[in-house]
Amino acid sequence: MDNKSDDYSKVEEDLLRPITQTGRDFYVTVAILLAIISVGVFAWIIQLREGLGVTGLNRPIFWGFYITNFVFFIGISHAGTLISAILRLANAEWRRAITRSAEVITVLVLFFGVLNIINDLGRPDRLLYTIFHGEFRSPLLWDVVSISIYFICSSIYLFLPLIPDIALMRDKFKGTRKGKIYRILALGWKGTEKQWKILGRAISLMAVLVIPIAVSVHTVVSYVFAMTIQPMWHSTIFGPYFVTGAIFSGIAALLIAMVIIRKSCHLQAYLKPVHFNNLGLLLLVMSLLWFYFTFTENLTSFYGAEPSHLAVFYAKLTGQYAPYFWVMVFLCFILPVAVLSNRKTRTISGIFLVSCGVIVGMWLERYTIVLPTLINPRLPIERGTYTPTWVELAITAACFAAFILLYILFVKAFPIVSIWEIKEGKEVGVEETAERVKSYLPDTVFEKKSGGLGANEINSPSKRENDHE
Amino acid sequence: MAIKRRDFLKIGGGLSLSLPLYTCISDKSYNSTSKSNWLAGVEQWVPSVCQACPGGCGIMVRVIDDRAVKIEGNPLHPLNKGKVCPKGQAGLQLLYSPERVRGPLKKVGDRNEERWETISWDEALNTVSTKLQQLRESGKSHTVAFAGKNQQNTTDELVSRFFEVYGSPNFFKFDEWAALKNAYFVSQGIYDLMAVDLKNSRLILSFGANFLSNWPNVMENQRIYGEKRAEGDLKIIQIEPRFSIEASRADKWIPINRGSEGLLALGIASVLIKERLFNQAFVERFTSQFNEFRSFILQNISLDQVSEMTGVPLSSIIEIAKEFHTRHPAVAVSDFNLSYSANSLFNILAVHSLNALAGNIDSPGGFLRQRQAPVTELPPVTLDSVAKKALSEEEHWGTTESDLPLRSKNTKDMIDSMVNKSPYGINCLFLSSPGYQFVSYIQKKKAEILGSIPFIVSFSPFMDETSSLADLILPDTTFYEKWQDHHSSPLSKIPIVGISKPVIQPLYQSRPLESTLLTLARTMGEDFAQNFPWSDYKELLLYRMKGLFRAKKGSIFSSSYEEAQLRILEERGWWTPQHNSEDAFIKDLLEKGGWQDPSYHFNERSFVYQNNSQRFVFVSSFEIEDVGSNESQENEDYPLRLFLFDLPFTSSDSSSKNMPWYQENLGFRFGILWKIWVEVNPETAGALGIRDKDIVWVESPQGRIKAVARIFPGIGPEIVGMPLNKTEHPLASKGETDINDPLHLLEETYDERTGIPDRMSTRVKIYKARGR
Amino acid sequence: MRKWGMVIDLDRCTGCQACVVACKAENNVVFSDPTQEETHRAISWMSVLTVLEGEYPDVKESYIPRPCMHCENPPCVKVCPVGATYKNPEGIVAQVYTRCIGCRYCTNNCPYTLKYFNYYRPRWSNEMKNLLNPDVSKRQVGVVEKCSFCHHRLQKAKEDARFEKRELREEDYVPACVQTCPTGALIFGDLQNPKSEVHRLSKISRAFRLLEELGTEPQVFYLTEGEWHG
Amino acid sequence: MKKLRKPKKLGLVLVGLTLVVSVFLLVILIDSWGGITQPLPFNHKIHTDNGLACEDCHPNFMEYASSGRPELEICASCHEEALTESEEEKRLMEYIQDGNEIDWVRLYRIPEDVYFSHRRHVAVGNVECAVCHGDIVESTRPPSKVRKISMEKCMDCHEDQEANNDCIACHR
Repeated sequence: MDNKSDDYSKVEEDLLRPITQTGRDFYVTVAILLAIISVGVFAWIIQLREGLGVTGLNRPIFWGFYITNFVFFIGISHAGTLISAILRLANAEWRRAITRSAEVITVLVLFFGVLNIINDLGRPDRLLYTIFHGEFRSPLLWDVVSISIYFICSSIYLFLPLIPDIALMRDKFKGTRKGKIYRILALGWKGTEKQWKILGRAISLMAVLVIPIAVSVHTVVSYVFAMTIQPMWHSTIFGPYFVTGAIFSGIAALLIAMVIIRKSCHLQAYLKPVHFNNLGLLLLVMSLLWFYFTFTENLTSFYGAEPSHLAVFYAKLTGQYAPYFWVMVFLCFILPVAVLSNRKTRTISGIFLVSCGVIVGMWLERYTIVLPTLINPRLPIERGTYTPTWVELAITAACFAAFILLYILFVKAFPIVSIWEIKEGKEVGVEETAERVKSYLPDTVFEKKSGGLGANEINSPSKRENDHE
Repeated sequence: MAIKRRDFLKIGGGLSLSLPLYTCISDKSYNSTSKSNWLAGVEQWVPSVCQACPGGCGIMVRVIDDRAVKIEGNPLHPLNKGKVCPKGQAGLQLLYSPERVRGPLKKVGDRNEERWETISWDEALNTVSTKLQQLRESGKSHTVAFAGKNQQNTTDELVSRFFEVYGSPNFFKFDEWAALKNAYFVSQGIYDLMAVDLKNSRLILSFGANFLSNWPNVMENQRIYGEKRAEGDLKIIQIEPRFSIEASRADKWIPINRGSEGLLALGIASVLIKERLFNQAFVERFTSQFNEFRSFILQNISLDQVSEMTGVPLSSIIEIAKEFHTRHPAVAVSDFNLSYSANSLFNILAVHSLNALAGNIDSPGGFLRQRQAPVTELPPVTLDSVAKKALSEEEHWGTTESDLPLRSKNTKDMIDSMVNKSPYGINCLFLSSPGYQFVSYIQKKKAEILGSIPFIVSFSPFMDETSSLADLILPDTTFYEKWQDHHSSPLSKIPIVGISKPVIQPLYQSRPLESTLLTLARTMGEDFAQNFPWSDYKELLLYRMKGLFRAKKGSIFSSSYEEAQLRILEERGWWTPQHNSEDAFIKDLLEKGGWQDPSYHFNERSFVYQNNSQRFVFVSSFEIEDVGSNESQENEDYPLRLFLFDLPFTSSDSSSKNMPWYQENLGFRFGILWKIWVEVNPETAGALGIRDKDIVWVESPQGRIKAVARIFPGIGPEIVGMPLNKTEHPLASKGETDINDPLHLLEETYDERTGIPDRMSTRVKIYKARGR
Repeated sequence: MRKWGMVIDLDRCTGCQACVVACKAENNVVFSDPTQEETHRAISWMSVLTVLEGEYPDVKESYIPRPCMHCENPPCVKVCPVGATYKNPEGIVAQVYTRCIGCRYCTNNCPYTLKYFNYYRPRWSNEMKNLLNPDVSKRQVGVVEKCSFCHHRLQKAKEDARFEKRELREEDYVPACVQTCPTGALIFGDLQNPKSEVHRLSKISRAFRLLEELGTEPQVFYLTEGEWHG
Repeated sequence: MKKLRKPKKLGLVLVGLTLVVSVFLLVILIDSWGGITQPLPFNHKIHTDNGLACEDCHPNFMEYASSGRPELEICASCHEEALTESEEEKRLMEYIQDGNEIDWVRLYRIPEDVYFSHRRHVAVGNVECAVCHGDIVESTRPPSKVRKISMEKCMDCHEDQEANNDCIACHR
């Protein structure tokens, strides 16, 4: 037992280190981010005062950077909750170290998705009209509803598994002001049997609930485009296409976050190559799936050869937006497949590189969905061009910076790797997995070699199992 | 430490969020809770006459609490029948232009600079009056000159009367139709325009005529076009180097080498004569010198040569000629566009000879002559000895010696003789909206004019090019703020007199030119003043209008039904009075907006042919070389020819600069709002490596200007087209817009006969400009 | 109920722009400036589109005046999240500026790209504020606007008719563009009334509608003899 | 050190918060102030008791959108000479003698985007003045507050009267 608690104190120490210790790098990073944010805030103030005239938007390019950001950020948000929920439900043991960092992304990034939409409004002061005077036939209102629900659910889903860890920190920081906050947040968690049971159930319930909501969110985001009658927006596959893209970019974002956390918080022992390998493979699968959708979508438009669709198609593939498009194809398909399908290059740094590429590529994908259609409206007489102004760039940069800042602050305030889940993994997971693996195999294997593979584990029940019985 | 930062962020964030949100939410200027906007809301419709162009359409202005809010057409006005053109629609921007001069201004300091001092009307009028009296006393009254625009109204009479009494022959009006008037003078003895009866005509053979966009009676022509297109009984052949609006509306566009329109007309004439497709009865009865004309044609005109020189295929020439004969009545029309070339008079005479060949003069669907409206003539002036002596002085511009009887006064000669002080120097110059051509010319000569004329007074209601010359500005009102009459352009067949009522009181400290002149007249001594016995201009105007009642002709504007009845009666010699007294007549006149006489009397020979022979005179004294003279020297450095064209409704004045609503639509065919563009043939552009919408320099030996290149298949490969009178700024001021005025590119060449500037022979090159 | 609609005879149109300017003057649409040209933000509810075809010297050009189509099945109305744009019972697709949140979803879903967005506060000089029509709002920043068939004129016409205790006549209500069109290319009226000119013209063989295949059922009909390639 | 710092930090937060709150309060305060004083304390009751009808002073409401404010001329037509000895009338007489229009302050304010026509309501819809203007004819002193008219009230009345409830009937 002593040995074990030593183990745990090591785990606790490792995982709480980012909270207890603050290095110079932290301040430098925060300062830089704050600088970027303040430029963005300045730009935003200007935009609020002057109206959207300070952006590069025009007629007929009514949507630009902000909407791209919106779709992109909502996409990223799928990283977290969806992946974590799927992995939880699938009982994938390797999930334990990564779920939280994933869930945080969801909650934080959703906020910036919404912020970009508000930012895009000509009259942000009338935002609440969507509630007071909402017309439910508009897909934009579906968005409002589904994103709000998603935000609430994923916040709960983030918070629930956080409770035991908060309680741990409450105990750790007793007496300080920090401790007081943790005490409030811990909601009186004492770690009783009943509480664990409720928590377990709640987490499972939320995991089940969150998956359809997450899928619906990005489907509905895609509907914003798909429900119009504009060429190459009005597409039936936009729902699954967007969801795929969302998960794809989400995984990439998660991987980047993991790599950075691993490095900066010295969690090499927790975030192991196997995690990266597994997620990397998932990324590869999503890349292929994404390419399939992209291919289908564009081929259909090309083959149908409706003039208005073709105009958009060519703007994308050979015209003004071709550079973006082909960079996107390279970053989202060629590079990932090349790197990830090879075991030798599927290293942490390789995966980091690919993930960064995918993030950029997926942003470009949103951009090449939003803009080519807008510059080529159906009436062939009207044509437009779009160049973002510094205001849009600054606000976009500030969104990214603010997201990173909030993420860092989260890491500063809460353990980014779930402590209790790691503990649980050791105590329950190992056995359960053995049991499960055993259940996959034909019974004959065990009959021949009695007391073989899993016998030891079964005979050494964990503390919690003991409590159970 | 970390917490402190966070707190700071919170506070800062909170503040930075709340402030902009507040500024955004409380959109103060758009929540009208300000206390001073208590409006009575009284709405009126005031009938008036639009004078944004020489057309004089009837308008109804919606006035709410002394604010003019919207212009609509006066449905009773026979010219526009309730319709208004874009320029007229934008008219209120003229009225409420921020460029309006607020009151009399005196230039202080250097004359080349524009530093102004506000003075009172008394002081301003005193200055002018003293100046005028001094000059008159020293026997130099003839050294006072007036330059204004050509307008058909009583103001014109008043101004010329003023200068006649004062004793100055130098009353100058720029007239862009002068070449046409000269041509009619040569052929029919009328120094005036002829009306074209488009309504009854079945073929319009237009030699570059902008009858749908730049004639003073555009609104009439537009309406007729609409009606006839709906009926399907109209054919238009547009012969022009550039695919103009008219060309785009025509059934056939025939590009032609610039300046050779007259030759094509002669080519057509030669087909008509050779094939005997002309109206022999008419030619015998109503024309003279036909035999000379025929032998000239037969000897000198070879169709192959015509085809080669004009660039029009032989088959087209023959086809046009046949069509011109078969689709009777057909008219061959041309306008001031033809006069902007060195051989303008020939071109116009040649075109007009086609009408004589077809017998389309004084016949339905042909060329008619408008009867003057019977307004009361002003009483004869009594001149004192000073005036009599001064009026015998030579006018300040002579007509150029010519073999033809011409009557033209031209801008160039006038300004040149002023600058050169020959035969005498001008001591005082009055400027009152003298027109675009004039303005652009005086701008070129600004320094010389300032050097040679010691005192210049501008009446311009806006800060513009003329006011930059002036020593004193006596701001006129716009036409919305004063009494005015307007007589329809002689291009319409019926006489119309529109009455322009002040729609609102004069804004700021501006005063109508007319009342300024009447006031001045009163300061010039008893003898002088007795020639101007009217207490104000309105009185003078109504005095003239009473003639309409006494004439026992026509009627006040009425519904088209009543109008048709009246016409039928009148053409049979009947007329019934509608009003029993002058006062009742005047009251009704002011209410309905004007008077018209819808009847037209044909076959009044002495009225249509006022020359000695009372016949149409064919002119054949041209050299063929003269005809093709437009071929300016080939020049390797400047391989392209510049074609300047008037934008719709812009001709002859610069007031449109103050109408941003209207200006921004002039480039609609090229997707351009404000920039100046240059039209380039795709082939030429390809050879020069110029792409659509590139910014290019257009350079002539005179200078270069920046423009947006638009690839345009409606212009020949050797020509580039540029618009005139396009401003680049919505509220043009301080000469900003003139930097890119294509007139700067023109070489100074003129039609030797009429002195009209030639805007066809300048050669240019274009090349890409770096940057924007 | 009436169904207001417009017929535009392209064969009559001379592209003179009177309708465009009349519209701006009637509806307080601010004029553009060179910056707006640069940034493609000029607003013009009625605009004359041009289609130029052919090569020198065989060139053809069509002028197509384009107001709001006031579709029977308007794509813009469907997507508005706050009901700021809606189809009124008399067939006018209306825009309520004070309700609009400026999301520009409707502008993107309009296949005719004829909705406009106020990127700035309208810049009227103090002098020119005098000519603003009190029947139509001054525009706010950040809202979408478009042709309204001059619906304020309809309200006025109804008011007048009721004041005079009579039925509204068709000719009582004409938008500013139609009223000023010099060639009579624009014709306005009640499409439901079988006796009306617009009803008759909308049924003749020269009639077509823009992007008819989209099923938006525009209430603006075009007439032309020739073929129009859109 | 630590002990000293804490209140400082707290103070900073508090100052920040109060700043934000006070800015908002100020804004709300200024916006809803709306207190008005008329140049003259006009007594509606005296005038109506003396047999004046609404249209005698507000001449336009049957014909135009605006009802029209009483112009000095109208006042002067009765008050040729002082009719009473009241202080208010003395001031009115000064206005009349100087020929200065009285700058009456608007009581009813309608948002800029609403088109309201008196003619439409009174002449066409036969709405009594009192329906919107309450018992102002009975008042002896001018109201001191700007009346904002709420859309709900308009809508309720329109529904009751089965008047047009289309947005664009009122929103311009």
